[in-house]
Parts: sequence; C-alpha cells; structure tokens
Amino acid sequence: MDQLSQALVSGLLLGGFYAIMVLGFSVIWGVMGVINLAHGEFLMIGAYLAWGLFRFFGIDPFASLALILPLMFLVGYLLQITLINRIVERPHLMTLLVTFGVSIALANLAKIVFTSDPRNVAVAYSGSFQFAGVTFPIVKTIIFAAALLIMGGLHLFLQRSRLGKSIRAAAQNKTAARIVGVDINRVYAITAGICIALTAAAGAMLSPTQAIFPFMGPPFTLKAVTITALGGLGRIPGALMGGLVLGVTEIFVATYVAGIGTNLGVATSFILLVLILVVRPQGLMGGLRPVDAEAD
Amino acid sequence: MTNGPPADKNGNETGKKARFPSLAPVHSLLAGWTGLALWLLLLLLLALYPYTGVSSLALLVGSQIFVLVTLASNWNLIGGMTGYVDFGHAVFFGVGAYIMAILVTGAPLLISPQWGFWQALPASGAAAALFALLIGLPTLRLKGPYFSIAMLGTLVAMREIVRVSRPITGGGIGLNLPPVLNRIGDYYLMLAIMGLVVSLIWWIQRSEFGQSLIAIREDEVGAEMRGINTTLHKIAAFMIAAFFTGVVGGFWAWQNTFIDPDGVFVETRTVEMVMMSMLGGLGTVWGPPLGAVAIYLLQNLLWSNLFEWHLLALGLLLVLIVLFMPEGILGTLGDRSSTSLGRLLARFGRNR
Amino acid sequence: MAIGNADRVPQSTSMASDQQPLLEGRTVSKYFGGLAAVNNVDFAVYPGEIVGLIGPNGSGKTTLFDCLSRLQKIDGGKITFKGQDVTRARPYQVARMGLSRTFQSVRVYRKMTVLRNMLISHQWRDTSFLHMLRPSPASTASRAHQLLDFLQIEHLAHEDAGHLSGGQRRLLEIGLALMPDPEILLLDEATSGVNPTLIETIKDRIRTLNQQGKTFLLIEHNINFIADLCSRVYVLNYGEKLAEGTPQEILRNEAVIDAYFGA
Amino acid sequence: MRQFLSYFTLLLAGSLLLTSCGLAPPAPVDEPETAAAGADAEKVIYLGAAVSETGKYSREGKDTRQGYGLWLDWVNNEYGGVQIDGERYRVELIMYDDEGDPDTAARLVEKLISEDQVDFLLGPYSSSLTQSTSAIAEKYGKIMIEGNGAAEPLFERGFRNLFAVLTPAGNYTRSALQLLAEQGAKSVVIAYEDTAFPTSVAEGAQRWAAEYGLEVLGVETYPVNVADVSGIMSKFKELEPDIFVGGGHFNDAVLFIRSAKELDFNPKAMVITVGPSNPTLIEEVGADAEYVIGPTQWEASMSYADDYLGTAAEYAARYQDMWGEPPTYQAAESTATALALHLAIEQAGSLDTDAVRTALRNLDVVTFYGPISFDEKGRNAAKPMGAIQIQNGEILVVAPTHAAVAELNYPAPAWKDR
Repeated sequence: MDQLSQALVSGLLLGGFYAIMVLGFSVIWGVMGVINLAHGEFLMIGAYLAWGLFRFFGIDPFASLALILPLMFLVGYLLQITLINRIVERPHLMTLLVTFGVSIALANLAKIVFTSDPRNVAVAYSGSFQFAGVTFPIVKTIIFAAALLIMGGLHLFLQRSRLGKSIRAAAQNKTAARIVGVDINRVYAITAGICIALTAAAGAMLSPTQAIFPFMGPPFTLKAVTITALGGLGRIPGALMGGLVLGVTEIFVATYVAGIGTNLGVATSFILLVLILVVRPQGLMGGLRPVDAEAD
Repeated sequence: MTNGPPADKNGNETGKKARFPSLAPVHSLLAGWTGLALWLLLLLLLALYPYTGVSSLALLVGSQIFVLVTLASNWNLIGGMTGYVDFGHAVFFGVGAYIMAILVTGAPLLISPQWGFWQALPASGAAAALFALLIGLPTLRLKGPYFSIAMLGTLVAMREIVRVSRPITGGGIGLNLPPVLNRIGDYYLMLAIMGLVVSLIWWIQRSEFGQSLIAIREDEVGAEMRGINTTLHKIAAFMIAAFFTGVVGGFWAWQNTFIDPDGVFVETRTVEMVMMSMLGGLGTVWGPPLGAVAIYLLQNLLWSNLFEWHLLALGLLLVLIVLFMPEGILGTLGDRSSTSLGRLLARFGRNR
Repeated sequence: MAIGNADRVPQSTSMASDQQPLLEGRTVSKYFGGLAAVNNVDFAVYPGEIVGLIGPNGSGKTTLFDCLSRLQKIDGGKITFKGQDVTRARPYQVARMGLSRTFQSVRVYRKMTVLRNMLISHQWRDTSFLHMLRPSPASTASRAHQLLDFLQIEHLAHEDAGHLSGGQRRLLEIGLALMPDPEILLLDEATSGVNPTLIETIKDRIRTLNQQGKTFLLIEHNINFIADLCSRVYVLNYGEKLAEGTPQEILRNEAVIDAYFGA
Repeated sequence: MRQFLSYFTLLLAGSLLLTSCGLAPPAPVDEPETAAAGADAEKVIYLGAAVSETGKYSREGKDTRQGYGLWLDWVNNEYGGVQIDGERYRVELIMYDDEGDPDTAARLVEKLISEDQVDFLLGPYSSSLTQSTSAIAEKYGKIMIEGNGAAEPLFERGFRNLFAVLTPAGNYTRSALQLLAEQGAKSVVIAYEDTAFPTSVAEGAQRWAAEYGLEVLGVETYPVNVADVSGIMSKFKELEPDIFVGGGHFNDAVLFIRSAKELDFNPKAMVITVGPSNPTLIEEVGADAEYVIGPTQWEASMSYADDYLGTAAEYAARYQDMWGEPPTYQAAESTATALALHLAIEQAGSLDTDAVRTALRNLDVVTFYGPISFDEKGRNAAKPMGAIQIQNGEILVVAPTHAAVAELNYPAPAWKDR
C-alpha cells in the first residue's frame, strides 16, 4: 500500500512535468500543423540557460524563469518569422526535415558551447518532505504546482483574450481567420514564441533534477509525440491528462515489474504511441483540429 | 464505349514546350531504356573496378556507398514515389540485422545448426517484409504526418522491445557475429544488391504498378475511386522497400560483426535515407543514388575539415536543401519553375 | 419548413417502372457526430437516364455522392449497384464494377502528365498482377488519346496536370472517369469554375455519351444545365429528400423554392 | 541573398556531380607532417588509431587523444624514440576521427591497415567501437592494444591480437565491495544501464557480492538516456539495502544522486560506476555528492610509478602542463596503452607482429598506471581496480589499501542528517 501511494505520487509528479513539457509541442502542432522535432532541443536550451544563470549569477532556476520566458519568446518569434513561416504551407515532409535539421544543429551547437560534460543545478532544497506517509521530492512538487499554474494561465489566455481567440481561430480554419482579419503570420509567430518559451521553462525547471547535456533533447521530443497522441492536439486539458497517464504508467510499470521495469516503462510509452495512432488517431480526448482531415 | 466525335481543333501543339527550356528531355530519356543502359554500364564498370588493383579500403568504401544507395532507393519507393513519408524506415534495417545475427550465431535461440550467411540473408529480408506487412496494415491507413510519427514510434518501440528481450536479442549488450571479413566478396554482393534494387525501381517506375504508386501520392482518394486497390499497392510497395532494407541490414550486421539496439535502430539512419532521396530528387529513379553519393562525399570530403562543426553544418544543410532545393538535384536540373535554382537554370537556357 | 409532404407523393417517372434500377439507395443515412448529413434518402437511377441532384449548399449532395461511391461508410440503409449489394464494398470495387465519379474539388494527379493521368485510370477489373508490372499497353494509350481528343484537350497530353487551368482540369477529370468505360458517371459540379463555352462543350459531350448508353447522375448548381439535360431531378435539403420529379415539376415545387430562397 | 544561395547550391551540386565518379577515401583529420619524414633516413614506427573527435564520444575521445598524444610527445622528444636493437625509432601516430559511427570507424581502421600500413593499432574509445574495429584488426592479423573498451564480451571471441590494459569491467566494483564488506555491509542492490559495459560491471558486482558474503536484494536495468529512475529508487528504498551499486553513463550519476535524495532513499554507501572520479560531478552536484564511492581505473594520487613517466602524480603534472587540464583515467589508460606497446616492442626487439604479440603476452611491468600483465584473453588481469570516495569535496582513493590515501567513511549519514 505504501509502495502503491508512493508510485502514484511519483507518477503524478512525473506526469505534471510531462504535461508542462509537452504543452509547447502540442500547441504548435495543433495551431499550425507543424511537428516540431527540435522540441527537446529547446528544452535543453532552457535547462542550460537556467544552469548558466545559476552558476554565474546565482539565480535560482525558478526565479530565472522571469528572464528565460521573455528571452525564449523572442527566440521562438524570430525562428518562426525567419524560418518556419516559410514552410508551414509546404508538405509535412519539409517541416519534419527542417525541424530535424534545426534539432541536429542546436544540439551540436550546444555541444560546442557547453561541451558534453553533464551539468546540474544544485539547489539547496533538493531534498524531500513527508506527507501522509509518502515522500514528496520538493523540487518536483514545485514543478508540478508551477505546471498547473502555467497551464491554467495559458488556458485562460487562449479562451478569454483576443489574441488567444485569434490563435484558436487560426488553428481551426486558417482561411476563415484570414478573412476576418487575423494576421496569420503574426499569430503563428506569437504562438511559436509562447510555445518555445514554455518549453524552455520546462527545461529550466528540470535542471535541478537531472543531468543537463547537449543530447538530452530527442527522448523528450519522442515523449512529447506520445503524450500529444494520448491527449489530442493543442488541448491543454488533453496535455495534462496525457502527461499524467504516461507518467503514472511509466512509474507503475517501473515499480511493479521486477528487473526490467524501467526499460519496459520506456518501451510501453512508445508502444502506446503506435497503438493510439492506429486505433484512435484523434487522441483519447479529441483535439484542436480535426485529425483525420486530409493532411496538407 | 467506342470513340466520341472527332475533335474540332487539333493544331494547338506548337509553342507549349518552349515555356520551360530545361533538361526535361534528358530527364525523360534517363527514365527510359537509355537510363537503364547507362546504369548497367556503370554497374559493369564498378564490377571491373576491383581489377584495377585497388586497396581493400576502396572496396570497403565502395560497399558502404552501395549500402547507402540501396537504402536511399528503398526509402524513395515508399517515401518518394508513394508519398508515405516513413520516418522509421530504419526499423526494417534493424529487424534485418537482428534476424541475421540471431540466425548465424544461433546462440540466443539455441538454433542448431546455425544458419549460414547465404540462408540468413534472404531470411533477413523476408522477416523485414513480414514485419512491414504487420505494421503496414494498420499504419498505412494513417495520413500525412500521422503515418510518419507512427513509424517513428515503431522504430523507437522496436528498439526498446529488442532491448528488453534479452534472452533472444542479447538486450542492450548486443550480439557478436563471427568475424568473417571478405572485402571483395562484400563489394560484389552489395554491388549486386544495389544493381538489383535500383534496376527494380527503374522497372517499377515504368510499370503500371509504379505509376499507380505515384497516383496514390498525388491523390489517394482519386486513385482509389478510379479502381486502384490502394491498400494492396501501398502494402506491396512497403514490403518491397522493407525486404531490401532488411537484406541490407542483414548484410550490415555481417560486415560490422557487432550489433546492438542503439547501433541499428537509429533515427539518424532514417533521416540519412530521407536526406539522400531529397537531395537527389524525391520520387525519381536516379535521384536517390545520386543523393546518396553526394551526401557520402560531402560528409567525408568537405566536412571532415569542419571538425566538431560538421554535424552542425549537416543540420543547417538539411534546412537549406529544404528551403532552396526541395526538388533535389535531378528535379532542379530536370525542370521547372518550381525552385529558385530551377528558375536560374531556365534563365541560362533562354539567354543562349 | 414543411419538407416531408413532397416525398410522400408518388412521382410519375418517365422510366418503365418494371425495369431494374442501375444504382439504387434505400433509406441511406450518414451522420457526422449527432448531425444527419444524409437522412433516410431513397432514390434510384435507371439505365440510360440523366438524373440531376440539386439542393442548397450543405444539403448533403456531396455526402450522398461519397456514400454512393463508397468513400464514406453509411450509418444506415442499403446501396445496390447493378443488382448487387455494395453497401460494404470499397471504392475501387464499385469502380471496377462500372461506377465512375468526379469531385467537387477536382482530383487529378498534378505531378503527372495529362496522358499519364489517363493511362493509369484504365479499367483495372481485368488487370492481373503480372499486367501491373508492365508499362501501359498500346491499347490503353490509344484509348486515352481518343478520349483526350473527344474532350478537346489532346494538345495538352504532355503537360503536367498541375499546369492546367481549372476548366481544363475538369475536362481531364471527366476523361479520367471515362477511361474505364463505366456504366454510370457521377459528376459533382462539373460546370463550376468553367467558362460558358466550355460548359456548352461539356453539355454536348454528356449528351453524346448518353446517346451511346451511359447513365449520368449530376450534382449541379447551374439550373439551366440541369433543365437542359436531365429527365429527372432529386432535391435534397438538410440531408433529406425534399422532392423528386421532372425539372419542370421541380421548378414549380414550392417546397423547393422555399428551400432555395428561404421562407 | 536568395540569389546568392541559389548560385551556391548550384555550385555545390555541380562539384558533387564531378566528384561522384571517383570513390574517394575520407580525408585524414590529423595528417602527420610528412615533410619531416623523408628528410633523413630515420627509422619510423607507424601507429594508427581511429578515435572520436566528434559525435557521441567526443568528450572521452578527447581524453583518449590527449592520452595518446602525451606519450607520443614524450617518446619522440624526451625519450628519444623507441629503442630496437640499439637503434632509435621515431613514432608517428596517425589519428582519424571516427565520429562515434561504426561505419566510419570500420573504414578508418581499414584505411590505417591497408593504405597507411601502420605497424600497430591503438584502440578507439568505447566498447562498441572496439568491438567492431578489433574484428578488422584480428582479420588482418594486426595487433590492437586498447585502454577504453572494458566490456567482457570483447574478450570472449578468442581474438589473438586484442590487448587491453584496463581492468576488465567485471572487476570494477571488486575493491569497493570488498572494502564495504569488511566494514560490515550486509546487502546490496544493483541498477545498471543495459548496454555492454555496465552489464559487465553489474554481473561482476553480483559475482563479487556473493564472494564477499553480501546479499543481493535487487537488480534493475534501465535504458540509455533515461530521464527518471523514481521507480527503481522507490523499489530499492523498500528493500533497505546497505549498498547501492549503479550507473552506466556520467549523466546517470547525477540522476541517481538526485533521485536518492528526492525520495529519501538512504543506503549506507552509494557506489556509482561512472562519474564519481570526475571532478565535474562535485562541481555540478555539490554537497550531495559527498560519501559517494566510485571505482577508478587510476587516480593521480595512487602510489604507482615507473622509470618512464615517473609517478602517477608526475604523470598528472605533465599532462596538466601539456593539455591544460588534469588527466581523467580515460587519458591515463590511453597513455598506458601506448606505453605498454612501447615496452613490448622494446622487449621484442623487433616490429614483427608475432614477436611483439609474444612480448605482450609475457609483459609483466608496473607503470605509473599500475601493473600491466595480460592473460590469455588479452585482458590486464594483474591490475586491481581502485575505489575513491568523495570526502569534503575531494576525490580520495580509499582502495586498494596500498594505494589508498584516506579512510572510507562508512556508513554515510541519512540525507536528513547532513
């Protein structure tokens, strides 16, 4: 029983991180139909930024979000207007290849800049606290809370604000949105800015919990694909559900299968991906755009 | 029905081709028998090449290039011609490699007697084709990026499955094959496989089957509505591509004498195939081989001087190809006003 | 809006009632989510007819076409073609039985030449696997040229289909539909985006083909086109059959006028 | 801009077409200065190595290169060349970048053997690259001596020409476990990455645990690049073991320390296979790295010495001098690899492969790196593995006893009491 509640807590905390991690990926896919294979690299950049700010200026990784978010928003915005907007309308092979190219370039740039020595942010509160007989890691609990907060904020933004409504309009029907006067390219650039900022923020928050290294990105990109498939494109509650389901599944498999549990947990997440796409391509919860629509 | 009434205007023939002064005639010539003849001639020259007294290194380099050409051509069949962008095609390479390793070492499955290379090689291909059938039936129903992602997922899932199936696959430790290195034999074997695959694709492209694949790429609903059994054709193309990819995987395992999950189920291997096809010209017969040679040379001649920048350069090159040369070398040379480069060539043609 | 009444009145068709319909739908229904795109529609097309299918935008015409040509699974009812139940058939199967169609948004193979478009759209019924591995036979090519000639686009044979104008593409698509020598052609908005001269050509070609024994089912917005060609017309509104009859009857039907111009 | 790029791509395409006719071999990265070679008829030994400069092993590859480089510099400029029959031979080392890619590595080794016609091969970095390249060396009957592939399957293939100076993976945890058992530890749990090297380490750990009377409570695997090991850690926490043994990559060391603390998992000793001996770990993880134990092939503070490069500390100083950073054990074992070959050649008194192979088999020396003596499989069976513990932010050798500079701190206090 003890182990069960511990596994549940670990799984939910991991899931909360997954949810915030996947958000940017899922919204970019949902709004502009671009599968961003460089997703994990932006996470990696966020983690390195947090590390740098911590190491050289002593800024706490959660406090550094105040710097990382606007900076990475700018990066995303610029990347979108210089590169991605040119290929959004092209066949999806092109967007896959371009984002993959960006991913290779960024990872290797990071290797040149930061070397491949692993980095980590040693915060003072890296320990745990006990609650109801379960051990809660402090950092991961904060990440979970921050994830809920950010997702709530983004949800409100998309539902209530004028800009948020333009983004959703652009996602649902580009032509119609254009007719009612939405500047699609600008909306896309803002969306990309927000998404990449969020992704980097997830990376920054991750920085105290594990090693940061240039090639840490691809596994996160793959996880993001799985979670998006689980939760549906561009839906925030979907991302949360997908993240939690995957997190809990992984930890449960890891905890209750002896010997190869952790391996099997990772394998399960990818088997799930294939199964979901085959059985229910619109995700478990539906999504922002009709998935079965003729692509491109 | 027989024929309709005679057409009233027939004389509009002139002046329509002049719009694209290009290498298109050369292009169509290469797609025909001339292309095959040139290809066979090239194969003959390559077959004679070892007799010029070259080193075993040249033979190894040759067989490695043949591997790349074969892989790129195979990918092109499903990704370029049929339009199903398979982002996990390396999974067939991996399946082939593992079947080869398991059969020839015999140890994990307690197969005895162990299989010889010549029995195991077709078995590698057959296993990959069978796997393509099983995975293709559900995934080939998916459209566009969903297919790509499902195949990428398949690749990664297979890597993890192989990893946890330690009793059969050796898990993450990998498998050692008997170290039998025969550079000259490898060279001729791979030359034969490459020759066969590229000729086959040349043939397919001329046949109604190949044309139906292109039709599926251009408009799958239309193709189905006009009587083409799209499921069957897609699966067939997928299985052919998987078969030879599996054979190459088996060959690679044999030549490398050691395989592990991270060495054969690699995403970058797929991307390499895609890049080569793209650079050469998607959906063309001669583009992917050309692209494969080009990328190989690029990597080894130009970029070895870039040291740690070279992977960075590779990523940027990928972006540049997509932005400025999406039709590839052949597409850009062969036609069209579709690319900036093509327009440039067209201008040269007009000035002359 | 009073819809149901018109349906209940038995229509006097110009066809002999004992003849078996070529294509028939009984209580065909198709839902998207909770919405009925096609609801309980009965209809029949007899050999040699030219039948029109009209209705306001979003009335379910194209969805009905998709159901008939088996691109959409239907949620209720039964479809028979040439006396055979094809409710569960796949599109290529009904195509091989002799049903061809065109699409509202033209579907041609853009990166193939006009001629190759035609060659690949031959009758696949008798094509064995071995045949498929060969280039198209000369007989297919000569038929393709004849048809291109018939449709007056022979001069474009070696142009990529993507380079054609909208009207030329419509003609090509009709050509693709004719290639397998079908018994019935379902044309979806064959005249939209086509200039008036070309419309006359299309009209003329349909008539000629009909005289040669082809059956037609047409979706049209162009009422004159329908009135000139069709012997019978079905009217759909909100996925239900609103009326059926000769063009003259339909044009006088108040329910139809209501549906089109609002009550 | 667009115009320019168009021209550029055109140029690129054109040059590719032209060059595609010839099957050009790859260009070498570190071409030796051939100008000096022909000048006087001096005798030269050619060595070759394909070592990662780029790709996934670039960090460790760099250590390896620098380790080889140090020996090369020393042997040519200070020692005066390898001595054979009273004559001095200058050494040339041809190094290529294998990019961490097995195809490239195979090609480069083939090139070293068949075109550059090197006399002997030094090993690449990583077990998997050693695995495929040593097969080529074996096939051509070239000796490959290496210091960076420790996985046991390497030595189970009956190769005659593969020698490794480093302690095989199975013995990695031996001294640490022995020491802990002596201090009263009773039980152990093991987590390892399921690739060749960590698997060999873990299998060895189980063997040695049995040997020293430690009960193995649990064994878990995890895949490469794992991002979360909470499952493993909470499972182990339930088992309340005395010793935790884990690891595979440097990254995992960070992850294990973080996860253990987060989940309040308190083994009395944490033995982490890769990472603790690298100062970066302390730099990055900070105080939480305290008490962590790690095996080490070599440390500068060890008391080994030889007549060539001096003591381990002198070696470290020389290395620092030359490369501007302290040597890792990957660097030291690379230097020792080259040194072992050097000594064997001198003992054989010839460059003949068979003679040198025999000399290698009979080699029995102590170097700055420790004892070197090869068993019938080509492993350096003589060398014990060291163990270090992080104490007050320093990496201190605690085993084997003759090389130790500090006492083991055991048991480690619980996370809450630090």
